[in-house]
Amino acid sequence: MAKITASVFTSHVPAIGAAMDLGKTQEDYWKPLFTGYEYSKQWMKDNKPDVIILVFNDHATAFSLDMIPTFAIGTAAEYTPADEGFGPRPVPKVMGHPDLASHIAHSVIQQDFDLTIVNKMDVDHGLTVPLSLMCGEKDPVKDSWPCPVIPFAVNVVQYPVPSGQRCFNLGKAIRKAVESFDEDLNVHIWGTGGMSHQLQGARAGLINREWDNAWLDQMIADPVACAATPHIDYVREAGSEGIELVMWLIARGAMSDVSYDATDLEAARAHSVRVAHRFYHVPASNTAVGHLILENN
Amino acid sequence: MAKITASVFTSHVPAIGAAMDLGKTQEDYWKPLFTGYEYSKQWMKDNKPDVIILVFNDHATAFSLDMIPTFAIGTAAEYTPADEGFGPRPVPKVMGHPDLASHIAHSVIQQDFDLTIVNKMDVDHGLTVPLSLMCGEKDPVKDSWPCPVIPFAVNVVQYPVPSGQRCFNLGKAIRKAVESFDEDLNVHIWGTGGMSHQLQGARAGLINREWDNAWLDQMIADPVACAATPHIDYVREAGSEGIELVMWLIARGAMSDVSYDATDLEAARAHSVRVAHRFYHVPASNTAVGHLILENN
Amino acid sequence: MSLDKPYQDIPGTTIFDAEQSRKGYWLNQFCMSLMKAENRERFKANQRAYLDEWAMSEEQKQAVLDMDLNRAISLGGNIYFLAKIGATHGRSFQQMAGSMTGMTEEEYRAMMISGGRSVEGNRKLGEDGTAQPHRQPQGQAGKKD
Amino acid sequence: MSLDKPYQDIPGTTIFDAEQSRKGYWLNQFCMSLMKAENRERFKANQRAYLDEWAMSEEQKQAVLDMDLNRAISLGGNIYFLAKIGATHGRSFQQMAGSMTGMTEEEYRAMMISGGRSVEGNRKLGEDGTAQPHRQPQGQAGKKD
Ligand SMILES: [Fe+3]
Ligand SMILES: [Fe+3]
Repeated sequence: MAKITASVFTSHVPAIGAAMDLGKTQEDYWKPLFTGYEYSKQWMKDNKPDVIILVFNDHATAFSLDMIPTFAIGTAAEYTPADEGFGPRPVPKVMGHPDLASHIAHSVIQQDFDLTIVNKMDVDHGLTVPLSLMCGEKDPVKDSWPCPVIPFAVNVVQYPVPSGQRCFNLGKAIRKAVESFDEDLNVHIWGTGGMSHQLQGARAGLINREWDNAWLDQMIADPVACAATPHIDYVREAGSEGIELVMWLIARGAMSDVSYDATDLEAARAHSVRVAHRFYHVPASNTAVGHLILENN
Repeated sequence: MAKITASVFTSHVPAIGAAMDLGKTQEDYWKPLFTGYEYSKQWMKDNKPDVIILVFNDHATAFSLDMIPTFAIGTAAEYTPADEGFGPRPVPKVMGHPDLASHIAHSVIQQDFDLTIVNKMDVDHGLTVPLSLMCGEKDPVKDSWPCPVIPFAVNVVQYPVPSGQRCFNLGKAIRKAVESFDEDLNVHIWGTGGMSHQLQGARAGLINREWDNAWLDQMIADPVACAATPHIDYVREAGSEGIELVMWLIARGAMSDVSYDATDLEAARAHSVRVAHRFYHVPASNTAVGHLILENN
Repeated sequence: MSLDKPYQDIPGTTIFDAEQSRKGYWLNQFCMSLMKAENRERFKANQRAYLDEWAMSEEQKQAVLDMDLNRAISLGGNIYFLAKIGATHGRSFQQMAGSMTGMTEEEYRAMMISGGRSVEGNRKLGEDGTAQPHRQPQGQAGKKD
Repeated sequence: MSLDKPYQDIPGTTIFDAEQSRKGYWLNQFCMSLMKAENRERFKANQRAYLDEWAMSEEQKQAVLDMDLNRAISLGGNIYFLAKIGATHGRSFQQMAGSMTGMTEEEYRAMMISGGRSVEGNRKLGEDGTAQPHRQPQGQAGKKD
């Protein structure tokens, strides 16, 4: 049986990717940020997953206004890093896991989540920056990422975006799907984006350290309450692009201490999550960077 | 306030479009079929809607395997009839209703339906054949369809497809959305596809007149029970392509005698639907043609 | 995978699920390309050369060249995609559907006019309806002499 | 439309909803075209001519030529789409975001390094934070002499 053993949460700021690609990680501006991920890179080696379900949002890269899926799961064999306007990032291709991805799609759609299935998608910084942060610099040709990745894209660009509650429930459905996959696989689920940031208008540059950390505390300790955070709170408190945080709730909802339905209540009560690592830093470009690793106990 | 006043149900067999486009409607083979829609054309004139929400499925036309949305709503200003391999059908362009469509998308996504929003889509026989049947022959240049249309596409091609129950619940959500639109609009909702047919394999040509009519009886009189029809029943009893019938449940779920939530229970009980017209014919090409017009009382 | 796939016991029926879709990805994408008039012309002018532009298996290409739709479906093709090949050759949906049964065009058409294929005996594998494997091919077109 | 849009009372913030999206459709699709290197070259060689290929309003074109992102957003642009124009000109996301505040690049960068813009006074229109309309432009870049 496949099993989700850990969740990873991290911001996915494009400038972080650029800093890595241009060898700037030891500069004064960037050093404190990358220091916060030293633990994580070792942790990835010590806890190598067989597959990562990587929840991210596309930033007007693979999806134009022609078609905007609320939730899209990638079932392709591979994904090319996208040209976002500067040329593609010099990182390895992302290999998919069509079997598990199709299985999840099948199961989650039958649990009444109306996914879009995607077989062709270039992946932007939303997906590749978290991989770089957790796995370190990789040569685009000689190296590869440590394992296959299932891209799971959430619309947080054009309103209405899905609610935190919907995302949290989706996480539960994904865990249920993973646990019904026959093959023994160690699966990680990553929630990316956030934390507080606003990239537009007179309010650009908004950062809310207090709110971010209170939200993180609650997401760890009382995810059910955190999932109920109204949509407007994200925008008002964490900036218009802070809404990306709803994606973290998908990963959180997939942990074993959250019951996915009535049959799972007892089991969920018996589980707890362990905070393996937590890090917060301001700024990376316009953004507050948050990072968390949770392990299922 | 906008209001759904009627629902129309009809098969959307491509050969019906071809028969109309080639002037064959009076031939022996086709005459009985088109006679069954005489009432409907007059009814359309007498009950002209301001907008039609037209539920259909794309048949590998606008959506390839690159991206397969479970539910997609068109918010564009217009849609071009597609070239499905014979050249486009000689019928007028389909004008959209971006305001109402965007409003429905907004409301329905907030009711936890994970729609894909589509702004560019050629529409195939699934959408244009029902328009032709209900409105008669139209010159592609000199004529136009009687009103704007909101295309609502459902994946019934690649499994898993949404369940009948999910479709029925979506219909409720669409009604709620329409009724919260400020402008006074007379809205029709059409469910298309079906009835029994199978287009593949040694079982091609399957028709199940008894099952079709029993399902129709139940859909009219007891839609809640009909919505619970298990997915496998459609395939086994009505053929692999008979699964298209789940789309009829979206239109049925949007009628006033179905309560959309607890606040609407009393109101729904006070409503009934009137069967304005019912017609069934075998065959059109490979398919059993069913047709129904329901009015809200 | 332990997903419930209750649709696998129906005779003469292949459900196009994610597994089939993956198998048939390039076959179906090739079919999509035939929605453009210029591609239809190129395909008709030299089918083999056009097929060789696609990452399809040799078996898939042969099924297309032979217009063997049952074979194409078993190799991951979906009927709505495959229909574009038929359209390119000017064949109707009824001709294509009929070709999968072993009947001649006339036989299939006659079956449809007289009410279509009965569901009796065709609900599950192991019954004795016309669509069961032991009764193929059904008509004169598929008979070897 | 009587939909609840509670996000309209936040200062200096435009939420990209269906209404904005419709207004900005061609502006944003133009931006998407800049994801191809050859289009970036053509755009840079003659911005006006390239813009004239798109069904954009004259105001939208002018906002692009002026790199006036606030204006572009009010005309339906979305920042993730508009960022492609910045990328084409070699500007970072920080430079683009900063340009909307009236600050110089140095001022904005300094604000971010010292912890970013405070939310205090910036939650709702009518408070007195730095993002409120009556306090624009915020920095030296936007000051007229
Ligand atoms: Fe992001
Ligand atoms: Fe159909």
